[in-house]
Amino acid sequence: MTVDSSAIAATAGGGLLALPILLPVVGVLLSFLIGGRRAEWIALVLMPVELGIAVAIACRVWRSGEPLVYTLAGYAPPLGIALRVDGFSAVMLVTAGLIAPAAALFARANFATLGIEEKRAPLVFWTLLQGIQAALSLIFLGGDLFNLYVGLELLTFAAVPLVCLDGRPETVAAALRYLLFALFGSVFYLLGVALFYGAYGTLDIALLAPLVRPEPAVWLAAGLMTAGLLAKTALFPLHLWLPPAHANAPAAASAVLSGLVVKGSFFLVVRLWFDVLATLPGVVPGTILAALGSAAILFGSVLALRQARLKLLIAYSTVAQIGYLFLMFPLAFGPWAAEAFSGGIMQALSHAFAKAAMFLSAGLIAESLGHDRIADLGGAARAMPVTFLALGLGGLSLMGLPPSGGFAAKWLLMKASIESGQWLWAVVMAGGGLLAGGYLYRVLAPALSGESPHLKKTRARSRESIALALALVALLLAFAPPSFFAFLQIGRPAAGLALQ
Amino acid sequence: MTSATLAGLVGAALVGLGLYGLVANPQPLRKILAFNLMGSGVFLVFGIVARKGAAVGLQADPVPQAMVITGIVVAFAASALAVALVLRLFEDTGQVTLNPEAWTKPPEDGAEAG
Amino acid sequence: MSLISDLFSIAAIGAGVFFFLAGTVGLLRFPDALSRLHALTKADNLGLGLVVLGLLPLSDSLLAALKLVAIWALVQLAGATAAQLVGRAVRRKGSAA
Amino acid sequence: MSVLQALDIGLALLAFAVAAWTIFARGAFAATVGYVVYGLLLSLVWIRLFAVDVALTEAAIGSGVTGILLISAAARLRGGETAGDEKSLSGAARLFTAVLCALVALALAGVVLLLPDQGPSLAPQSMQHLPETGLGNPVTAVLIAYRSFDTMLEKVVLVLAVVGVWSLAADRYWGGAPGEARAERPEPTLAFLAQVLAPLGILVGVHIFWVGADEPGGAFQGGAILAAMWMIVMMARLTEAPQTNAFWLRLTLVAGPVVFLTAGVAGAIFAGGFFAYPPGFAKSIILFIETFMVLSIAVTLPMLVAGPPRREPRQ
Amino acid sequence: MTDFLLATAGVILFTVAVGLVRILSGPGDADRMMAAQLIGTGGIGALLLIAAATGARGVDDVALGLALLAAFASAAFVNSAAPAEGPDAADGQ
Repeated sequence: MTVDSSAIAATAGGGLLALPILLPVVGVLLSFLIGGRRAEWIALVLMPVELGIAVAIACRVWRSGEPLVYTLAGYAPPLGIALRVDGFSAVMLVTAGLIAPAAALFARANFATLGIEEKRAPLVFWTLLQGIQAALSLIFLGGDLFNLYVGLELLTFAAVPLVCLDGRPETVAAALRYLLFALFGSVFYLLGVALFYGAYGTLDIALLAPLVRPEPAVWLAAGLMTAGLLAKTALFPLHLWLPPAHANAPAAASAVLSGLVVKGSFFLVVRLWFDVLATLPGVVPGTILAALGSAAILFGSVLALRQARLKLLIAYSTVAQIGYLFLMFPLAFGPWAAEAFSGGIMQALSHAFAKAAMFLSAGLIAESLGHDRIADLGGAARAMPVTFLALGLGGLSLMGLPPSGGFAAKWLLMKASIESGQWLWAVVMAGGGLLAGGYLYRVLAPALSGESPHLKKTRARSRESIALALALVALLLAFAPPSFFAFLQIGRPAAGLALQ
Repeated sequence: MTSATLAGLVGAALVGLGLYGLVANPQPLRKILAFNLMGSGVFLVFGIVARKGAAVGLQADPVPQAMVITGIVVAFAASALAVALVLRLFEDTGQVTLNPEAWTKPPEDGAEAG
Repeated sequence: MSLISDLFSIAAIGAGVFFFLAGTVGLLRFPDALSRLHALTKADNLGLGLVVLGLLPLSDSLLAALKLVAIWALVQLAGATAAQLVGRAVRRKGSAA
Repeated sequence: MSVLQALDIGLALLAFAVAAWTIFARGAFAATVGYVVYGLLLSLVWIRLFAVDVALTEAAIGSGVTGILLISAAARLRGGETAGDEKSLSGAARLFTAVLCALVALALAGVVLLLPDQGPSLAPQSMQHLPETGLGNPVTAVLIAYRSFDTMLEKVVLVLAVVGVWSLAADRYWGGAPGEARAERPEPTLAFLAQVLAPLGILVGVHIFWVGADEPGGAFQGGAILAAMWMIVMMARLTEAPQTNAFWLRLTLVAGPVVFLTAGVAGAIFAGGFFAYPPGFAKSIILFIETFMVLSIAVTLPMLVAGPPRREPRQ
Repeated sequence: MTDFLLATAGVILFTVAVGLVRILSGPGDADRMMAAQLIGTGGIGALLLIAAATGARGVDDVALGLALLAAFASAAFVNSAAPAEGPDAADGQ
């Protein structure tokens, strides 16, 4: 059995698609080789270029109204590997292109390399940050399931060492735990890849999709890959690794880990169920995913309420917010499918910006006060108003209050769940919003009252404004025009109708 | 039963064994071993897929074979990183544990956890 | 010619297998760890040597035959040095743990 | 054929039994030894699957170098890893886990049995395009031509792994050499072993790399053997591990991916696409790339095993 | 001839398996290390016989690789065990 490869035609000039992956790879290699005093500079030069390329790719997708495809090495799938970008991946590419440089600018104060001799933490940070960028670009653009496996591994290897950059034993333990979960996820994902290849002889997503039938090999592969990806996304009950890992990393790294890295594996869950398995009856698996998501929302929020440290609270809120991402799956069948899909993506975007803003703010708070104990935050907001504004605006998005991207996301998801008659998810979302309000109140209420504490460090306006800018983007997402949602649907002709 | 199918069955059993070791074994080094076993089980599934794809004079489909080679190298790198983490933890604290409760205390108290 | 070389192969390989077997029997019967291992090392190396000897007439090129001999020599070297290394480690540590 | 079948079944049972030992053995060191034995048996299984390239990789990396890594770690950790370090699972949780794992294994076994005897295959396409690459070994063609993008990125994974391992150094040791400084004399037996093995091993490693273009073998396997030789020379203290801030070391570590990437980008300029090879030059370019990959692998694997820097850098 | 080679390979694997049971159970780590070493010898013997019987190409290189690396596990064991050799440096907590 061979696969007809005429379905894959490379788009002219699609070579652009390779650059978001190759440029950060160049950055990684250069930083490692000559990065002693230049790693920071290399990253800061390359990142705007990468953002520009991401925007250019998005514009081309916008103009053409259909996905772009690029065939690597001149061998068309199934033998070769193709890169593919649709509306969703273009948006994620731009999001990563924005948040990574924001984290980089923020990190300059902690990891400066200009003009001093090579030091451990800065070199590792800049090298791995670019590694994360390369991995995310590959995950967003990859069109081949095994190639995506390599992307997942790149992401793991780049993300794990960032967790224990400061070398304290508890961070090393957190990194080890993270690594073990991630490796479990990789192995399960890879097993699914083997089964897909064994069943259909191709791993190219576009070629695979029309071949997939509801048969045992496919169900098992789908189950294994989903379980593996959920472990990497930290969906309840596979979330155990996330809070210690994200809470212990340096602030800039936490922002990238919580805002972007978990979205990488989430993105692949979406790819798997909406593209590869689009022809499968997905209501039951979707409902299971949403049930886990609901449990994550309640469980993560309640635990966030009980945390004593600000960074741990924010990390547990990530566990909860990841839950929302999975509510879109059972709603993706029927006339409300597009709404649910847009809601899910919107949640991914707004959480990425909001959570990055919050972790950066928390980092500033911890640096200025010398601790991040919630009980001792009294009056801190008076001393650092901009920082707490960023924290609060990010929180607004987490709660899902207007005007915020989080509101738009939850509104869309809620509408879809009510229209489809699946009320339960709407109830969970409302409850999650209340709980989020609760844990944010715990932080903000004492911070806004009482005496202004003594700051150990003067606050840096530029770093505050980075956090605030990210929070504002999360806010601005609320005003996304309908054409933005139309853009998200590019490359998703089957969405909704064909899924039934 | 062909030798390929047999290898596939061994692969399936290894995945189950490795998964059990990864979840049930408390020691990180044993978890790393279990991960490697599980990985080799997955590679064997690739192996049976390759063998069943024997055609045009080739005894096995080269594409899954190449993937296994890539996978073995990546699994080694993962083991190396994990081992480095375990050894670092051991050097700093004299013990190796993933138990989060042992880490909420300051390191000097860590030794009496267990 | 082919018959003679086949018979030679069978005889040598059969003898090699006998030594492998004998080594294992020794393993089950010798009392203490070190002497057990010592005996087994010798038996197995001899066994492999005979198997290689038996396979030599079956190899299709000189390079292949050379490789066979090299494999045997390497295993000999590995067995001897490993026994010495591990043995010394055991002695240094006093009684085996 | 029945003898072969019996042998296959015996081999499968043996491999499974050793694997089970690795999981259930009481001591961590015993389990690790079990894993090394298992790696050897696995090479035999791969031979029986007619995947000789994989068998070579498994022998060199899966069992050989990974074996060194894990045995060293287990020997260092002896006494430190006690089961009391962490709450073991309760009996019920253990049973639940076991049932769950058994279900996964059974489902997988069922699907494996259901796979058709003649499955889908890319073997015909691999052979059809083989002449374009100038190679004779289709596995090498997949790795360095058809799916070269995977392979290049996997080299980057190795670089990131080195960065990750080094990142675990203490700040004052950054740039220094890995491995503890030991004053003791080289173990004479080990030194002898290294002196005999290293030249032979280099020969074998280069041979396996070189024949990889047409026969089973290739850059990974050859590089891994070379890597093992460097490891034994370092273990015997005939040479010291290099300083991690040495430019030549870093250059060698990234040489493989850098050359691969450069060739890939050059492909976009001269051959009409990223990672494409201009017709007629494919084989020479592939061998050029592979040469640097062998170098990088030969240096990367020992550095990954050596661990983070442990000595202060010398100027 | 083929069957004979395969059968002998099987017998060698069987003896290896018997030895395995005996030695992997200890008592000491050094014994286990030597066990692994010996199993390597048997495994290489079986590999050579299977290769000769099935005529698969390139198997001799696999055996060569295995033979080259045969002593490595023992070397790593001795090498890493050395620093912890003090009275009971690594034992006890």
